[in-house]
This record gives sequence, structure tokens and C-alpha cells, in this order.
Amino acid sequence: MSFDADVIIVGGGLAGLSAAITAVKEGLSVIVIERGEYSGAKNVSGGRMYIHALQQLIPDALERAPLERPITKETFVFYCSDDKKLTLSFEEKGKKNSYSVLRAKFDQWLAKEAESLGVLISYSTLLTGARREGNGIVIETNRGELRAPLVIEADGVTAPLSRFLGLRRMEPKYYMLGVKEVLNIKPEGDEGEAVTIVGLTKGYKGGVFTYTNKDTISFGFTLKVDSLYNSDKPSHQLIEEIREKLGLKGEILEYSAHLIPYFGYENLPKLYDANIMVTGDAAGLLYEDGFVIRGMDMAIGSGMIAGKAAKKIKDLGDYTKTDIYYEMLKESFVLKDLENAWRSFKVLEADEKIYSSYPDFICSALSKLFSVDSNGRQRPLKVLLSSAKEKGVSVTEALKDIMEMVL
Amino acid sequence: MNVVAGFKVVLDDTLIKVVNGQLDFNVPLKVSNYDKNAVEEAVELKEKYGGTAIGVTVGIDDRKSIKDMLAMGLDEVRVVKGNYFDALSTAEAIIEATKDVKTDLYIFAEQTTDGNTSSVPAMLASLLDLPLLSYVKSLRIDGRKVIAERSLGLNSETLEAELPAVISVTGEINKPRVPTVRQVLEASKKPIKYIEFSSQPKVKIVELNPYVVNRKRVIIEGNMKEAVDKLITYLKEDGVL
Amino acid sequence: MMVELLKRLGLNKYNVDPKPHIEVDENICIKCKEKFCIRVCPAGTYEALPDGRIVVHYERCLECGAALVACPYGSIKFRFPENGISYRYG
Amino acid sequence: MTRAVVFSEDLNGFKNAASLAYSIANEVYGVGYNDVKYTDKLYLIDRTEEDSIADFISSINANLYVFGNSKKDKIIAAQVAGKRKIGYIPDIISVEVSEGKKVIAERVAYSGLAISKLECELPCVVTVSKSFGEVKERNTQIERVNLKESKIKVIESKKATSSADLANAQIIVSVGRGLGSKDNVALAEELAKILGGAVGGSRPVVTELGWLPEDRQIGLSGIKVRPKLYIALGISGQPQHLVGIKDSKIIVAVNTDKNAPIVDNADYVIIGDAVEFLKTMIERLKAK
Repeated sequence: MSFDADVIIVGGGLAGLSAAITAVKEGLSVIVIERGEYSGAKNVSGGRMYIHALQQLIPDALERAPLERPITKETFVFYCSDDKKLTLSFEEKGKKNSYSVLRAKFDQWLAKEAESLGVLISYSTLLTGARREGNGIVIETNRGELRAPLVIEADGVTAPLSRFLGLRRMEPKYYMLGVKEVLNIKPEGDEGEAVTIVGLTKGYKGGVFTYTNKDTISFGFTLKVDSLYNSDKPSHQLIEEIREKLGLKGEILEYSAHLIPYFGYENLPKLYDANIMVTGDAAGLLYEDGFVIRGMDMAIGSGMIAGKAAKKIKDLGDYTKTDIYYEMLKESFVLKDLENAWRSFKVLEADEKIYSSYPDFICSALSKLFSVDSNGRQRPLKVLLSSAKEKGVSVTEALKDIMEMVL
Repeated sequence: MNVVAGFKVVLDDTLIKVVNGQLDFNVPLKVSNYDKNAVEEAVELKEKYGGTAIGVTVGIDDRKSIKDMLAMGLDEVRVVKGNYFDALSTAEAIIEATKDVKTDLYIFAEQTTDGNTSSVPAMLASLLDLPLLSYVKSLRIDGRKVIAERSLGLNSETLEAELPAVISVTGEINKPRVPTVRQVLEASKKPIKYIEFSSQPKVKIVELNPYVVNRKRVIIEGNMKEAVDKLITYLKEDGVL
Repeated sequence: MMVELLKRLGLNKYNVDPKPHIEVDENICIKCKEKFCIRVCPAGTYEALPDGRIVVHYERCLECGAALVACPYGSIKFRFPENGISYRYG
Repeated sequence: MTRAVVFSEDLNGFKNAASLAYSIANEVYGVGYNDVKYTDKLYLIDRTEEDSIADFISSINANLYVFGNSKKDKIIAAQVAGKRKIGYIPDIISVEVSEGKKVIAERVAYSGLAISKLECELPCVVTVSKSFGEVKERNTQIERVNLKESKIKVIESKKATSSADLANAQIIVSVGRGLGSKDNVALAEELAKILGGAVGGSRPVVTELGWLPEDRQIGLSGIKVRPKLYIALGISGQPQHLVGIKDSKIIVAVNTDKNAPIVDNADYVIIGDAVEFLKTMIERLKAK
């Protein structure tokens, strides 16, 4: 069988382009197929990238990439019942660890970078099927077939390639739905803020976010798909109700939505198979530990590792040896971090209390601690215990959850 | 048979919006509507009669759009760069960019989606003193003659002219091909030539403002007979009935 | 002011495929009481008729992928469209 | 400003062009196939091919060349601009002359999204689609001219037959799912016939229900239309449909749902049943 390239990469987003750039630098011939009319056309992200991986990929990215704002302020807002609200804010001026991004713009830029390095990208090219043939993979598209001994899957959360090859079935419990609006509100100053809002979506597992971009604000929610099953209103109505409650004015510039992988380390899907390496969202590489949610640096990191692994596999001459990729992932921040976050992730994933009764409990306690009347004041611990009882929170369970989260 | 097809890279007009009373031009680029039909026709003629099919684009230089056109089967693309082009200087630029080509047929779309002036093919024909066949919906070559059918509103005409000639086509003329992945990949190897051209535009843009159609939103109530009578009265007042 | 769904969708660029990329199995939908799809889909793609059937407005689709997990009864056949949506912010 | 030349293949266009010419120039020459008396002088020509006419018009020395707005008018206008190597602004909706040296005109661009204000040094070529004031009959001096032979030969000319030429139709009766059934499309056809218009439809009606053939689909995935009257029957107004009808002069919507998006995007709205509307409208128009 004659091959069209050493590696075919399905998907021209962060993972695919990072894999392509790395593989080309390693001297491999690479073809990327992208179903959007440009890279980023089909992407939606909440909007924050931790940039360490990008800087590995493109060392001077900070000067050239179309990043929106450095996130220097982290705000958590807990909405409780009875008009109570708890806000925590942390600011670190000048910090350049993460940036808000808008993916349509960013991915197009990265695609240009890749093309200038010799990566061939075929846009508006939809994967319609895949099969094994001879010692390689045949990629079927709406524009004809391509063959390669090695395929890097970077086709996003729904992982069509894995599904076409029968390597994956999708289960609702492993996915969140993100619904987002870009609002025409120009934030002040040059630095950005990330706001995480909990408690506005009671009865659902998930939260609400806003990020400040250069000239706009990204706003949206991420909710577990199975918790939407029991919703009394459709998701498209929910988002508007939340926007109303937050009082976010400003014209809507874009309305978008995307599924988000929510597997957690121990439930990760199959990350490799003979001739195939799975990266980014397709590999379920989403990290959450209660403080940080990240997927983009995981996508870039896994893409780069797949690109390097491709070279090693080619040199070995045995394209079934994709376990090399998995071993490299385990040695990298990608799987190490995911593994470290697993305990926190499990708590967040399993426990609806995180999103409703815990905030209520804290608000109730704070309300009492900040109130004075003539009935006499109690010790803080007693206040906490009575609030816990009132809100049906078991203190031992809460402590256990906290331990799981932080230890 | 040497064919030159003009195509223009424009802002995607379906995405331009009015935001806070201003036009938001922060939108992706695309190849202007029907320009793909012009390119398709050029490639089909080349495939049928041999020779070359060369693309020319003036103004925005967008690599992706250029590669898309090459993938459709153009042999090469020439990109004219300069500050600002009006219709006349665009026509002059195209002549400059293809002066070394013994062109039999210049093919354009009937209009571009940004300016909608339909004027570049006519100007080019005038500048080169060549016959112009406009709004062509089908076309054949017979020796050194081009025979074309065109629609001008309510009239449909069959025209004939000697080559070389200039043609503008409508969207009906063909169905632009969707290149295969392999053609897309091969397009990366085809030549793209850049030509600098300092134009002397006669027409300058002074201002660009949003054009908002504010509908009247008159709700006509009453039973259907009364409503229809009211509607007919309104429509007559507006001079549309 | 809440902004109607269709107005929000109207902000997006769609290049609608001539053929639907989503199909539902009428026999399954007509018996389905919960209609999870309607609650999950952020684009209002699924609309229930009084008789229980589901109309698919595939041209509204945001290609989020939720259709692949929105129906526990396996009624929805979803593939990505050839053209469809192009986000400008993303 | 001294002299302007006016041309249009149709009378209305000629009058529109003359109205603009007289609002600016002292002396106006006309070029035409028929002896119309709206200009100081008229060159009565004997050929209809664009290049022959353009050749002749460019040989007349003038500061401003004003044309009507038909497809043919615009081709000739652009050819004149090309031959004389002067500026060209088609479809102008407003115009002023600055210091007697340049024209500042407005026109619609970007598929109807924007109005651009343009500046053009005189001499300059423009086309117009509306009147710029009354034109009166004049004591026109007529001169017959034999035009040069054309480079193009018209072998055949016929009237277009398709009643479904939506892109150019002046009146469109458009049907949506709300019409209920395919049988009712006949009523829409009947109304279109009475109005001298064409029938079109929304995407679901064409692609899902098959009530109309593919070439009648209006909207982003079909045809963009710009009639003077667009009657939307039982069409909710999906965004992709609305984009396709934005350039309509007047939009009428008949819909049972007053919250349908089409309601915000129409000039006249009747909240009611589309079939009942059709029957009543047909009856009323026939009675007249």
C-alpha cells in the first residue's frame, strides 16, 4: 500500500496543529484534515489557556500569538439561597501564566504558523469514515480517501475517528455541555479576570464562567449532560436566564455551544491503538481540581508528544507500537497532572453538594457571623455547626470532601 | 487555449454586522460569490482545449483562498499587491499582471460581493479593446469563436464574438467542483507570483456606514377581509401594488 | 432582556447543507415521554409535535456534539455536516 | 459644471438619469433608441450592442456621464469609464458636486449592509436607480447617428419564459411550513399569477416537504431575492431565510404566531391563517 504521508492528523485545532508542527520539525511528512472552513471555525472554548505548553511549542508565542488578556484576577462567586452571595477574589498584577483566548482567531493563527513550517492542511474536509487496510489506516473524507501508516486523532470531544473504528462509545456521564455567549462589553485596563460562579445553576452539576477578552466578554455555563436530562427548561433558555440574573448587559455577538470531555484520570478512554494516537479533547484530557480547569494546554501538550512519538515509531518501523505515545504521556505533565487531580475531580464530579448545599452552608454561617442582635453572640464553631445542620450538610462528610480536594 | 480567471478575496459579507451603530468588519475572508464559477469555467475550458488556466487576484492577499482556487485546477495564481484599487485600477492591474500571457479568454464573475459594481470585466474589455460578453450562463468555443448565452433580466440572448474576449459569468454557468484532498495538497506546490502595482484610483472611499433597513412592523388587525383590504391600501400607498 | 433563541442563532454564520445531518427514529420518539433532546440541545434543534413526533431543525445546529449523548434511547442519528456553522469568536 | 450625457435603454431609467444630470449640469445630452424629449439634445442611435453605444458615448466630451440602472446600462457605463479611463460609481442614491471638481456620491455596498460615500474627480460616470427630481419635456434637438459595428453579434434574442426567475422577480409570494399542505401551494401560485409575480418558499418547504422544486428556495442556502413586494406566508423567519429577503422593499408577513421572528422583520403583518389570507386576497384582487 502506498501512503500519502507519514502521518495523517484528523483535526486542525490545538492538539492537531501542535502534533503537526512537532512532527514536521521531526522531519516527518504530515497532512492535516480540518472540517471547518478555517481552523477554529468549529471550536468553542470557555476561553482561558495556561500558556506553558504553547511556549514550548512556539517559544516566542507571547509576542506573536493573538492572545486576548493575561488573567491576573481570579474571582469565585457563590450564589446561595435567600439573596446571599459570597465572593472571593485574588489578584496578582502582571502575572502572565494564563490568557483569555478566542479560538476562531487563535487557531487560525496557529494554522498559519503550521503551514509556514510545511504542514499541509486540507480545510472543509470532513471525516466520513475510517478503516484498517494493509498495514495502515484509510481515512475516508467527503473529498476522497487518504492513507497513512500512522494517524493522530485530534478531532475533538466527540472523537469520530475512534467511533468509526469501533474504539469508543459515548456515554452521557462523561460529558458536560458548555453554552457560551460572547458579549460586546469592553473591559477596562489591559489585564483580564476569570470569574467562576457557583450556585446559579442549582439542581445541575456545573458552573458559570466569565472571562474578559480584549474587547469583549465571554460568558457561559458548563453543565453535566445527564443533569440537563432532568432540567425543567431547555439549555438555550437557561443561559439567558443566568445572564439576566447576573445583569450582564451588552449585545450578544455570538452564541455557541460545545460538548466538554469530563472523564477524569481513571475513566480516560482508549488513548492509543495500533497505528493510532488519540490527543486533546478526543482523548478526554480535561483537568479540573476545583481551582483550575484546563484543556487547551493538555491538548497542545498531548499533540506535541504525539508528534514526537510519531517520529520514534517511524524509526522503529513498527506502526503498531503506539504504546510509546502512552508511555511518553505518562512521563509528561499531561497524565501526571490528571492523575494528581483525580481525587478532587471525583469529588466535584460525584457531588452535587459542591454546587448547592455547601455554598448555602457557608453563606448561612457567614450571614450569622456578620450579624449582631440582642440575643447574644455565639462562638464561630457553634455558628458553623448550626448552619451545617440547618442546610443539611454533614460536617464529617464536608471535611472528608475538603480533605479529598486538598490533600 | 489560455484562460485568465479573475477572483477577489473579500470580507465575508454574511458575517458583517452592525454593532453599536458601527459596521463590524472583524470577519473572516472568503472568495467572492460566483468567482468560483469563473475559476471553474476557466479550468473546464483548459481541460477541454488544453493550454493554461491562470488565476489573478487584486487586493487582499489571502493564502488560503488562493490555495483553494489552485486546488480547483488553476495552474498558477498571480497576486497583485498595492495600496488601494478602484474598479479601473483593478482592471489595469490585471492587464499588468498577465501581460506576458497570450490570453484567449478573460473570465470574471458578474459582480463581487463587496462592491457589487459589475464593472471590472467591462473596463478590462474597453482597455484592451476586446469584445465583452456579460452575464453569461452557458458558453461554448467553436474554433476562434466564443458563443455564449446570457440573461439580461427578462431577455435571453445568444451572442457570438471572436477570441480573444472578456466574459462575465453568472452562478448558473456551472457548479464549482469541490477539490479532492489530494488536489488540495498538490495545490501547495503550484506557483503563486506576486506583482507590485501602484494604482492611481479615480474613485476613493470617503466613508462607510451601516445600512439598516428599519421595517415598519405594522400589525394589521381585524377579521381577514378587513385586514386584506387594509393591506391592499397600504401596499398601494407604498407603490408596490 | 432575554434574547430569543432564533435571534441568537441568527448571529452565527451557517452554510446549511442541502441534506439534513441529523435524523431521528420516529418510532422511538413517538413513545418517548421525557424528550431529553429538547432540554439538552442548546440550538433548539428538536421540536415536539403534539402527536409526540420530533421535528428536526437541523439548520439551527451548533455542532456541539450533545446530540450524540442527548438521547438515551438511541433515536438520534447525528453526523457532522459538510458545511454548517463557522464561529468567528469561538 | 457644464455638460452631462444621459443614457438608458428604458424610459424610466432615462428620466432618472436626466433628473440627476439636470440637478448638476447646465447642458444635458441624451443618447437613445427612441426620440424622447427630456434633454437639450438627443443622439438617436441605430444599434443596441453595448460596445458600439459605449464607443459613441465616450466620444462625446462631457464632465458627467449618467446612466440608468439596468444590467445593460451598467455594462455600457463601465465600458465608457474604461474607454475614457475615468472614475465610475454605479447605483448612486445621493450625489453632490464639490467645488465643481469632484462628485461625492453615496451607494449601497456589501450586499446591502453598508452605504459607502465615494469621491470621484470629474469627469466621472454614474448610474442611478431612482429619480433626483422632476424632469420636464424639452425642445430637444435630435441628431441621428450611425454607430460603429459591434464586436459582438447577437445570434438570437428571446424573452425569458421561466416564471420562477426569483432573483429578478418584482413580486414574490413565498410559502412556508405554515401553509399546511402542498395542495395550498396552488393558491399561492394563483395569487402570484394575479400579481404578476413568482412563487418561492422556505428551506423546509423545498427540501423536507418537497412542495416546491429546488430552484424556488429562498434564503442563504437558496436564492437571495430583492423584489419590491415580498409576501411571506406561514414562514416563521429563520435567520437563514431573513438574510435572503433583506433587500425586499416591502415585506408582508402572514403568520399565526405573533412571536415568530418574521414579525419583527416585516412592514405589514397579518396575524392569521395563511390559507384564509390567500383565499381572501385572491377574491379581493379579482373583484377589482
